[in-house]
Amino acid sequence: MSIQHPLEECLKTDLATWEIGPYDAALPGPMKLRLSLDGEVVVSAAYETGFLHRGLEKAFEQQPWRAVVAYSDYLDTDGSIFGELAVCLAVEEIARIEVPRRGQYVRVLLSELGRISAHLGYIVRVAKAMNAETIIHYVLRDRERVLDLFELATGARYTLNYLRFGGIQTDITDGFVERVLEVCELFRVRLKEYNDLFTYNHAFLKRTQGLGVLSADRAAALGVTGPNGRASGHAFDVRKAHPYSGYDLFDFAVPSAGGIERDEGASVGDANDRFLLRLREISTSVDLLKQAAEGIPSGEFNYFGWGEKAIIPSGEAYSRVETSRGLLGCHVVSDGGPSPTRIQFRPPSLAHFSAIPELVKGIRLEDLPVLLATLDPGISEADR
Amino acid sequence: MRGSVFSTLVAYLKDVLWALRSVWGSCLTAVPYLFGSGDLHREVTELYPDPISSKTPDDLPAKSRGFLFNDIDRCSGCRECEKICPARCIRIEAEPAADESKIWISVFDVDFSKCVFCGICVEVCGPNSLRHTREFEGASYSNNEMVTRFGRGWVSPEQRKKWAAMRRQIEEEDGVRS
Amino acid sequence: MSWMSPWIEGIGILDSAPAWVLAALSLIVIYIFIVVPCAALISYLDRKLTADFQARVGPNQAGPAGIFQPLVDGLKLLQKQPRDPVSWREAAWLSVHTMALYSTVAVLPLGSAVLLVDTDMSAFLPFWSALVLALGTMLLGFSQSGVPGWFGGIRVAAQTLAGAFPALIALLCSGVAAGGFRWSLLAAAQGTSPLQWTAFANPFQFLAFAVFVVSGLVTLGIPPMDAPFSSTDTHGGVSSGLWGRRYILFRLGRFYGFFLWSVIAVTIFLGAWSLPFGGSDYLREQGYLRLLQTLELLWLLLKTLLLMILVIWAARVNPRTRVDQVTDFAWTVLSPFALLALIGASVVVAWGYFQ
Amino acid sequence: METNALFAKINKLPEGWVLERVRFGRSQTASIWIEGGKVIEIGRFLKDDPNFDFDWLENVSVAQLDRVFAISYFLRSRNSGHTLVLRCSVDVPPNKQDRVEFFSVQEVWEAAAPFESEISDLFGIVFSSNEKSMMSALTGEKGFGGFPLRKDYTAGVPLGEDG
Repeated sequence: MSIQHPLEECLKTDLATWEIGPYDAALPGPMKLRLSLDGEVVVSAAYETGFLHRGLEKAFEQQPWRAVVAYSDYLDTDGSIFGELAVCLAVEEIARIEVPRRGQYVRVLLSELGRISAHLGYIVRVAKAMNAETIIHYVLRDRERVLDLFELATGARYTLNYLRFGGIQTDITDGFVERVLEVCELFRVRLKEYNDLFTYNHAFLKRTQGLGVLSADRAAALGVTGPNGRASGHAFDVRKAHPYSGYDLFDFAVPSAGGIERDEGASVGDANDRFLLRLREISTSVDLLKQAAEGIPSGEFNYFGWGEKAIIPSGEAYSRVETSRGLLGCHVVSDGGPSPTRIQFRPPSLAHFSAIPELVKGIRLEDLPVLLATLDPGISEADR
Repeated sequence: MRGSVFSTLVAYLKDVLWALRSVWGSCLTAVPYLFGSGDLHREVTELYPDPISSKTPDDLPAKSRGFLFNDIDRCSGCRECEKICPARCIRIEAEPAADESKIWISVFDVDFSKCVFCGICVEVCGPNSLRHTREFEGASYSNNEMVTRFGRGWVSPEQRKKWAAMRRQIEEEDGVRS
Repeated sequence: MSWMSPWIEGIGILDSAPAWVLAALSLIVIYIFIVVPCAALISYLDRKLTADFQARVGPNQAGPAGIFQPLVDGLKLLQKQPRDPVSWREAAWLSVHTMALYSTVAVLPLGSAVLLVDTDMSAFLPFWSALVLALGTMLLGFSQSGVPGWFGGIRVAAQTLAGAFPALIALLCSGVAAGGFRWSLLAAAQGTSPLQWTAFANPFQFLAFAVFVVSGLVTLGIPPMDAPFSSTDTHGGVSSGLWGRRYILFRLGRFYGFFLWSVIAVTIFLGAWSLPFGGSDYLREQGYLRLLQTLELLWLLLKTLLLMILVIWAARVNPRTRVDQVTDFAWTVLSPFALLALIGASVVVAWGYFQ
Repeated sequence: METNALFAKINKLPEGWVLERVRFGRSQTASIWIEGGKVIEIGRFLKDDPNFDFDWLENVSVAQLDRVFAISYFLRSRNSGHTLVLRCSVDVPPNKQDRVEFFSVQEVWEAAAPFESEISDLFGIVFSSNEKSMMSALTGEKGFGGFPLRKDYTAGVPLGEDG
């Protein structure tokens, strides 16, 4: 029977429990986090979601097919193009429609712009968690240029409602392609500025290196995809694995994280790698934008064979789209009726949520906002 | 052992030097905003409504979806927009017009506190009477002010009697002439 | 009461007043006419400069170019609804805080003639006031109900202890160069032109100056090392339960610590208040005492202002560091460099003697 | 093509496992119907067997086809890239408030946990090993008052009242 050392006995400290949420500056959105803290070190955490549940998938079943695309914007308004694209691809697969080449190119253009705008929002959230104010304003200023492009092409800045089954609603105005090329040049310059200001900043490196290490097999087991998965070495990119909407026509390298020059090495899957990967994704998206903008063919932009009553034949399909957070799957079941039987989304953020209790163990309380910001679980797409 | 002490010292000094260089580099990136000319120095935020830099509706691109406008004369009262609206913010009440065949749209309310500006109603509108303006300044202090009314208003019973009287008069004239 | 005399010769009742009344009066005068206006000026400059750094417009509603913004902020906080009676824990904070704010004004060196306390140990006294301020802030943290306040309080204690040691050592370096810790001695050792300032006398002194300023950031929790007051993880930490008048007191305490540290840094490292081009000697000979005091004060405050803006510039650009990183930084980087600076400075001084 | 190879391999599965084979959508994804009871056994086999190696559960989706819940497990093998859809069917309980039991595949694929907890909140299909519900704030009396994604869900009527 080991005798408890008297000193340890009287110094035994109880764990402090602290329930954060549903609204808190440390959290990426309305969710609850029950922490048990040993001093400033987090011992364990449990999360609770559902605060942003709007019954999106129930709403699909009560609206005619035409309104489905408008609803899919609200899966994740930060990257509404991805929700629309997932639904459209699935329905086009059921109805066996071929989207004209120009429509596919515009979809690629808007997807990459949506990815850039989502990653810029990501940088703002990480900087906000660390109180690095200056880069927030630089990034928001540049994000305006991307949102202006959305408004020019589709009429709205965030919730575009621009894709239709079979292509896009209206053709893009001629000035759009030139302005996309302008934005590509802008971001080459700006990325360098972000790096000087923030990425190579010593305080930033110290705050993120070694924080919340997600190993490759844990990422795979939990199903973490997208930048978070790639940062942990689970290299899976839907644009390469299951090319959709003409992505196989472009050659681009899937960005993989590696440490910054100072300690170049394989990516460990910590917060710094996740952040770096988003920056590299922006430059990849800029290359893709350039290729798509230069190679866009003219001609038909939408499949017009719908006829008066746009009825989707009965059937079922599953489409995959690479969003800024990972693999977004969309399972559509239709019974040939006026409205869909079931539209189910597989959001990438469900896996990010399930990674939180593991990653949070053992970190300090101050790192919690930074970890959650770099992991970036999308609350609106996880609760639907 | 000696090697390791020396190497840790070098690594420590290198780390400190790297820290200084990177923090100084970050500080320097903010300097051109202070003194530089050109687009870096220009403020991005503005004192809204700033007469020079604030965007007015016609600065916005052609397709930008602002508040709705319904040209009630061309509206056929088919209620397609009311059925398709995802936010269910359009309310239409109709009643027979002066002559029974035509329709009199007495209420056509669009509740802009619920509208999400998705634009499907404009797409679905048959006679193209409903369309987006590029207006975006619609803030108001109370919710019921946000409801825009395009309807022609309910027909009062006296009005109906007057119509009936006019119709009878027209029929008498036709009867006399034919 | 030497420094007050040129101002109050004419007024009858003041001449005959006992010394302690004049001392208390002078503290109030210094407070109202120097510390609070500086607080307003710095807070305005901070907001305007940060806005410029970040391509923003900055405050422009209150008065032309928003110059009354600090005043308006104060009024806004003042009209907030007062809270229920003070709990005994908060009373402890209030007393320690006001004591730290009020009594340490006497220690401020604000000009060759405006030296209320000029003893051999006078350079260490503001150091004591920074520690009392930190103690007050820690008690404030503990007086908050709930976890955020407690963590804020513990963080304040950790940072202050970690920052105190290198700050003291750096203080010694300046004393070594000047040959004593009396304000007048420290100021006299530095000439008017920057080359004669202690900070630029030799690399070791410059290192001591840098260490002193940075350890000031650590001790007082000035951004970018403001983990105890961080709003993202602990809702403002120490000040999570404060608003209205108490919040003003807290903000004033935070500013006062920063202001005090910068004044000390300027006095002992950056050529205290000696007016350029031999101005102070000329004025003293001509006997324009009042003009001398005001000009020296303004020159000192200008240098303090520039030093504070330098720190604000670094704070706005860099992310906030964690508490354990700050304390590691203080112990493993600041302290060794402080010792190195001390050894170097004393060697230089010793070399001087042997010549 | 990939689906034919997959179906060829599926034919070698032991008897009685595969009830029906279906290809769906233009990309002809392979899907097989299996009995609810065998889902863990077949799942573990598909995961461990070297020439299937479906070690990643991409998605669990439930669709109510008039009186039957069709639970589809979207499997994916990480290195070969093949995908397969396992389907089981569960009868919808007559009373709209009753829950229905089903087996949890969490021991086979850990990624199933969030999907199963969500399905149990919205459909009322309780997966045996899943105890905590993600949306406990909403699923109580004051919350949905029933299981929203069921076709016979009447919005917001508290459980007790409508009998």
